[in-house]
Amino acid sequence: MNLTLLILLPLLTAVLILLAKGLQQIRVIGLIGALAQLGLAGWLLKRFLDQRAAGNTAAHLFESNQTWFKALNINYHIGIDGISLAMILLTSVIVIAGILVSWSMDKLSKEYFFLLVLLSMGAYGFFISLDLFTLFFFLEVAVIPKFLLIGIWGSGDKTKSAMKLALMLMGGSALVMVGLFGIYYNTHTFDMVQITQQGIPVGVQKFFFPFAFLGFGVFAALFPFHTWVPDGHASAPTAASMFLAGISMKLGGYGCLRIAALMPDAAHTYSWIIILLATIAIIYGAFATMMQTDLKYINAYSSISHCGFVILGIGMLNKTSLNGAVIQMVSHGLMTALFFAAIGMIYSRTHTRMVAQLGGLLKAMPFISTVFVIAGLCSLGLPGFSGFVAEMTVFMGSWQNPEGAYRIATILSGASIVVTAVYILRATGRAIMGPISNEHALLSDATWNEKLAAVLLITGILIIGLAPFLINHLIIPSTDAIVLQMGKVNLLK
Amino acid sequence: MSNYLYILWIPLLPLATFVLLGLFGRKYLSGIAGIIGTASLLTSTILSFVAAKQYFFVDGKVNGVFQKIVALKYTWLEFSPNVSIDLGIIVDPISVMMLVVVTSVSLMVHVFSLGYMKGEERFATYYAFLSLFTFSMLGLILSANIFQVYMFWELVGVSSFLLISYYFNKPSAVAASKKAFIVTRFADLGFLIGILILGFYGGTLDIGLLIERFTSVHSTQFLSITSASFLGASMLTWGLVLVFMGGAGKSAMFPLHIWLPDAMEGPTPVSALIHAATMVVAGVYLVARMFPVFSMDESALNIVTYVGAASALFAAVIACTQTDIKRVLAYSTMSQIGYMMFALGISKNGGENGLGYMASMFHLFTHAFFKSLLFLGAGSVIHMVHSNEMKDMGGLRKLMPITHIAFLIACLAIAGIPPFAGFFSKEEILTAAFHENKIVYGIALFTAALTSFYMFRLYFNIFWSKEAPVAAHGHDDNGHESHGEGPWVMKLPLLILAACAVGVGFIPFSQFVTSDGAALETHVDVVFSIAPVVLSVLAILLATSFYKNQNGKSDKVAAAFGGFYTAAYKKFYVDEVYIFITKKIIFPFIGQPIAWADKNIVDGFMQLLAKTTSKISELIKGLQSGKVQNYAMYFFGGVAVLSILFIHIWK
Amino acid sequence: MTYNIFIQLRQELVLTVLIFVLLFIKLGKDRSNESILNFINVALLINLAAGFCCQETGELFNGMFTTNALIVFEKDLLNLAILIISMQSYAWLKENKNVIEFYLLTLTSLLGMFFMISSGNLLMFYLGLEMSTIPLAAAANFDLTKRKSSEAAMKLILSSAFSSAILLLGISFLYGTSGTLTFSILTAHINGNPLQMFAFILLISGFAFKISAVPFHLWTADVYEGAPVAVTSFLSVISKGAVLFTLVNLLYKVFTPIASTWYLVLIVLAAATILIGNLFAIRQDNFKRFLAFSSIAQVGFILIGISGSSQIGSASLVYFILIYIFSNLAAFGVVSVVSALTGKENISDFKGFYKTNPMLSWVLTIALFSLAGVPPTAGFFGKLFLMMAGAAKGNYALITFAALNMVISFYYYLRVVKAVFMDENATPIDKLQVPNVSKMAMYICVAGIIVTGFASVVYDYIYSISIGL
Amino acid sequence: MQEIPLSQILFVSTALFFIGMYGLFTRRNLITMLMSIELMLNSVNINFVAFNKYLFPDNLDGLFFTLFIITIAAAEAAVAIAIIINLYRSHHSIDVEDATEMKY
Repeated sequence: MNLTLLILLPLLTAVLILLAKGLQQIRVIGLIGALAQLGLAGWLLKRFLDQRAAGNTAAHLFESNQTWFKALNINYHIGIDGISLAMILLTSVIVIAGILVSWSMDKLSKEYFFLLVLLSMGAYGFFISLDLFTLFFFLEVAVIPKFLLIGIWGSGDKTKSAMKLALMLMGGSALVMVGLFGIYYNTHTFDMVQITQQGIPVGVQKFFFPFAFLGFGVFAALFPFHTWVPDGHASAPTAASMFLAGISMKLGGYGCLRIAALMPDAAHTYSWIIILLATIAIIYGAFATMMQTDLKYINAYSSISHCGFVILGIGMLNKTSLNGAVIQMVSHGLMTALFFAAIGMIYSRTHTRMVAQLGGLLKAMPFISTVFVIAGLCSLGLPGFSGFVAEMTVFMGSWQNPEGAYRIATILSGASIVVTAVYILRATGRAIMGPISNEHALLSDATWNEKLAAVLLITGILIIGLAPFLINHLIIPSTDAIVLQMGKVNLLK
Repeated sequence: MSNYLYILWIPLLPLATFVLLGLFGRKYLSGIAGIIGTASLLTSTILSFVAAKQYFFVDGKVNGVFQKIVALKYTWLEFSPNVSIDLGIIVDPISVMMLVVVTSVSLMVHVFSLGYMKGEERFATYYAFLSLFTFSMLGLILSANIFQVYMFWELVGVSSFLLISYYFNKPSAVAASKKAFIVTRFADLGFLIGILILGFYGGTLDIGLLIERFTSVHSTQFLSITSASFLGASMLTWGLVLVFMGGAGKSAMFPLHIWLPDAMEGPTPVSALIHAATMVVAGVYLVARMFPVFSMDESALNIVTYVGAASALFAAVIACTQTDIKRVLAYSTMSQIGYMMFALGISKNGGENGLGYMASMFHLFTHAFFKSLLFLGAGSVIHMVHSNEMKDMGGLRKLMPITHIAFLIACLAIAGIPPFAGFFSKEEILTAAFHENKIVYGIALFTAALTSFYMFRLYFNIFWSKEAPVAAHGHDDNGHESHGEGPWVMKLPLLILAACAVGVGFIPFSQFVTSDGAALETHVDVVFSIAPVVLSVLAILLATSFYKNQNGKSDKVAAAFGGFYTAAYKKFYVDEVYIFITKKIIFPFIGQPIAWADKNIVDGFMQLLAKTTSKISELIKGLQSGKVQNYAMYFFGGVAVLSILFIHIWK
Repeated sequence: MTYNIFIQLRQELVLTVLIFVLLFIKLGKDRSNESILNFINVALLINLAAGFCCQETGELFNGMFTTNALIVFEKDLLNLAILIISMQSYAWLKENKNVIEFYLLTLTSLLGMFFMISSGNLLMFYLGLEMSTIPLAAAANFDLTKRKSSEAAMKLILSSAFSSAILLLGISFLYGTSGTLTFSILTAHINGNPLQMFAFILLISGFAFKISAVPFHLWTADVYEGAPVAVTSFLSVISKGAVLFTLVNLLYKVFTPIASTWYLVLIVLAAATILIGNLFAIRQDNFKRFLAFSSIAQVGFILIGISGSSQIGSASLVYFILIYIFSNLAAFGVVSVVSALTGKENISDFKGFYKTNPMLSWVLTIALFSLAGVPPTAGFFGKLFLMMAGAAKGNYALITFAALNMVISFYYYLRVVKAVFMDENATPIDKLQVPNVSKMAMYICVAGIIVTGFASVVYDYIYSISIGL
Repeated sequence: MQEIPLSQILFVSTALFFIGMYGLFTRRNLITMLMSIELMLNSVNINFVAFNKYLFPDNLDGLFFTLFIITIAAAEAAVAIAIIINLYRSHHSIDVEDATEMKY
């Protein structure tokens, strides 16, 4: 099984899109490509589970390692473990959904779909790479498409948002770069596997961990580097918002996880800072959301709050919390994508995202409203949806740290679920329920492609929410490996 | 012991109904949705009766003690070895008892709704939600794992939310649903943290194991949790109190009760099911479920006791002043649940001292029937007059005889007049209170009197006081007939429930449901029961003289009470306090500052960076003066600086 | 061994021959510009090919002229650049009546650079330098009628004369302290006494002037703006590249004894250059001026790479120059076509450019991204490797500083992209008829930008032939 | 007669160099500026010759260098004057202050 296919397939799709003529061809090609990606990811999953079942306990499967820049000892080293596989599956699902919701994008459609596909390619490459250089490479590959997508097809103050997003993300990756150099010159390799084996001197870790972690933190909307999130998401076209929140922010979380795994000592040293920032992000994001009046801003800020859980899980540095972080990444990816999809559908019909101007949509567009409500319920962590599983796992993990301060952090983060309930229900109560205005009463419900996209994402959410043991089965071995290698395994007494 | 796995079908059938109706109901099945829902629930009901028979009369008892049987245990989400959420089915007296209660009441409501909700646009959706609720409630009852309880706890909450906001285009209904969900959510936070504490020290989330570990005084878990303390209270106390907080939220105990009266915005059958019979007693059930652990911690039990007692009295007082009949019923519910709570609080675990526990469960059992009867009765009244206000009613006894009779029976039952159901259960509670705690006994007694008073105030205001109003006749805006009491599907449940309200009291409850499973001998002491009965009768007579036919007496009395009356009428301003905290404190002092800070400080800092950069570049542009001579000078300056710098460094 | 000289001097000889041929064409009866240009482009192609024919390491004229694989490769790069430039300026030269003069000047200057790169002796170096500078000054004035053009030429000739005076002073002191002009002997006499240090700093200043490092950069923007686009691109790519090659050669081979000092000099220059270049680039509206400052910032990054003073450093430099040729010339190519066909040279004129000229817009965008160092373009690799080389010294404060400056530079490159793609414009530049030759040149550049990065063979080859400290 | 020490000659050349620089910085007439640059170059010439004669008399590197400097200076001057003439055509002045169109 050659993982490079995951990069080549989107590349091929992109090229074909460039050659295609007319919206119809383009979107069909895009959809086929996306389906192929999903198929590939699914097949990968099957192969992965088979191998594990066959007793292959290697940390990374389907590894392949080619020398790239011999002089600099840079290798093209790819391979996946459970975590990356989960991320890959997430990406493939969101890509399909994204292409489906932008089915009728007639403005510069060729470029639009081209960039979408390019973005997905970046994500895949990022998740499969085991070499810090390629990791960094793909991290930045994903930035430019975002800039163009937001700047060209966005709404509102789009160029400003696009610029802000691009610059802050570049700033983040600049920090990452410095961190990577530090690692490189103290281990003479970029290869994560090798680095894990030979370890990094503690002093070096302590010096370079902040660079790398904060750098990725910017991508993961870590407080106080989250300010690109609201504007970026709000200005982006629907599919781009879905990709941003669903995939790109996960690049950050994933990167933080890997960095923490590479520099365990530093991670332990700084964990209190990480947890502090995460807790602030959770609470602060939640309260900031409560004050928003624009649906997209509501979801953007809530994303900050939810991604805080990812960071919190990582910061707590034990098996359960790391599981929680990973599940939360997947869950939040699906959930927020669904949310943005619903908001996009509403916006494309009512041409407003202001909660105050909406109302009673449940009457005019029951399907979309139901989707919206489901996304909302998932976001406030209702059992049966993925959000519950993820958040509870994070809580459970965090609670395992007996230190009082960590307890308080956990309780505070827990308190955010109440605030979440408040803002979700306010938005739902105003926009979906209540009396409907006359001009909205006649609007049409979702079309087949929108329905398909929503159903796809909801299925994902339900699979995790109803059968969490499946995803656990996938990721727990990997997190175990990480935790063992970090030399700190916390279990309940 | 034999296999109880078929119990699995009892919750699963409603779930299936929910999925079916939820997906296709709206389009294809809107006609027969009600039939489908009722049919599937009927099956569950039968199954649960079968289960009850099997458990209580066939093989539940092993040498005189009812066993806890875990019929199913499936690891659903594993946090870490031996700490996991297991989906399980526990079969023991209370769970079986609750099975019967929930299924049968729910069945009644399903049947009643066939008539009551007829012609609604979202008829199928209604039944879908109803099934969802039933499923969640059953799941909650059967939970063998405390986290499983939490999950279904949340699901119950959300289905209640959905049902309250069923009339979604009515802003008041939406507001009420929001309130209900958020308040309970707040309580659930406590529940969650309680779970985390217990789970952390107990090393498991399985209720059976938790009880086992925390009840044996020498187990390491018990020692660790009691030795660890925070703010002077042991972690056990904290855990239990927080768990109870969750229960208090769902069961609308003071001060978390504010959502219950508003929840009456939902369709009346829903109120009958959720907000009278089943969901609101979940809190009581939870405490009962964890009771052995509670019994290990005196202070936690005291809190339960006094919160319960306070709520009972508080609600009863308010109930005397309300004019919306459903609100009166809501407060009476709250008051009755208060009864159950403090009954648990004063109880001990096992043996004679377990009387309170038994009584509480008994009252829960009886209350379910007569309270749902009251609500359904109120339902058919409202269905007829299209109003919740007492002033729009009166003299309906001729127009709706069956309802009248049923309602009267229910009132007598709740007032605790022998031989109606309420009498027996209340009697047990009072006995227990009398033995354990005189103060609580006093409160209980007084509350009992108040109960009879406001119930009959309600009764007379609806069915007597003035002559049959003409306004009630004719067509309502929905266009369907409102002559008489509606179709038989609405009468039948009333009759059945009325029968129960009379009959269930005679069940020798103490034989079946006790704290330790062993049968308990109870004796109805005639001398003891004189006091409460007499009091109740007096209260009824008072109500009669006030309200049987309109005379100013009641107003005079109200005037006499003056400020206290208005305070009670305004529900003692608890809502206002909450609104003050949220609207006046949290929003302006936490939310808005943060939103502002995010825009101006955090983001402002980033903006500032950009601005400074461009500002600097603006400032230094003079460097590029365009004069070639300056360029040469800068050149020479550069040379000079470098030479000074590096010849110096070189030194 | 007599024909050896021809092999070692082959690139210079081909160039010289070409120059003389052009002279004769000039004397002969005048031909159509098209034919001349086609002939020249073919000739330049041959010239480029000549570099690859056969490798020969050695030195001539007792050490005055040295050559080796690296030097040959560097000259090939310059040849490639001149070829691309000449193809791109097709549209501009087609109408011009002094085509041949243009080539005479530029090619002579190129020849001078070749000698400078190969020089093994300060005298030779000086001759090469001047031979490359003076024609450029004339070429800067090539638009005889334009005010700006002559102003630019004036600024260039005066300041470069001044700088060469400074440079010469330095050389004279070096000579005074060591008594020799030959590099190989000079190294032994470098002991870093104050006068020698002073001499060295004067020398470095001369170089810094040529590569326009702050604070010796001030002529750059004006000259770039005033000179014709073709000359500007020549200045920005070729002369800069040549001088940098020479600089590395000098620093790594000759001034090794005072390496610790020149490392400090370099990082000071680098920091200043990056910062000032960025700060000025933010504000520019004239495209050539903008590119001038951006190229100044680029030099800063290059200096960081050189300061690494390792084989990676020099290799990364050559690698970066290769990529820089592609990226910068792609950008200049678009600008030159636009300015030749419409006379517009401002960024604000490019608003809504994408609507009318998608192809050119993409070329421009890719070029700018490559300059900004964004993957998957080659610029990413080039810049990253330079930074890596710099980081080898463990000076992470500088690296962080440079990394954050990359963000600033990112801003102004994106500004152009924003103008091209996102800004609304009532009267965008209308659809342009790009000559095929220029198109070809752009395609070459884009191909280079995309391929060079991934093709690690290129880097590995450069690494194998390049020198370390 | 006793010969002049190197230091004095170097003093003269340095003085010459800075005089030239001063002229370049202050004079506004382009031709004059060009002449001052020539002064600087000549001071360098003096350096070379002096070093050659006093320190390394055995080979003639310095002298040759001087010759080349002179030649190139001439070429430079030629081009420069051509440019200045062209500047005069367009600006009708050879005042350096008038040719400051491009700035910032």
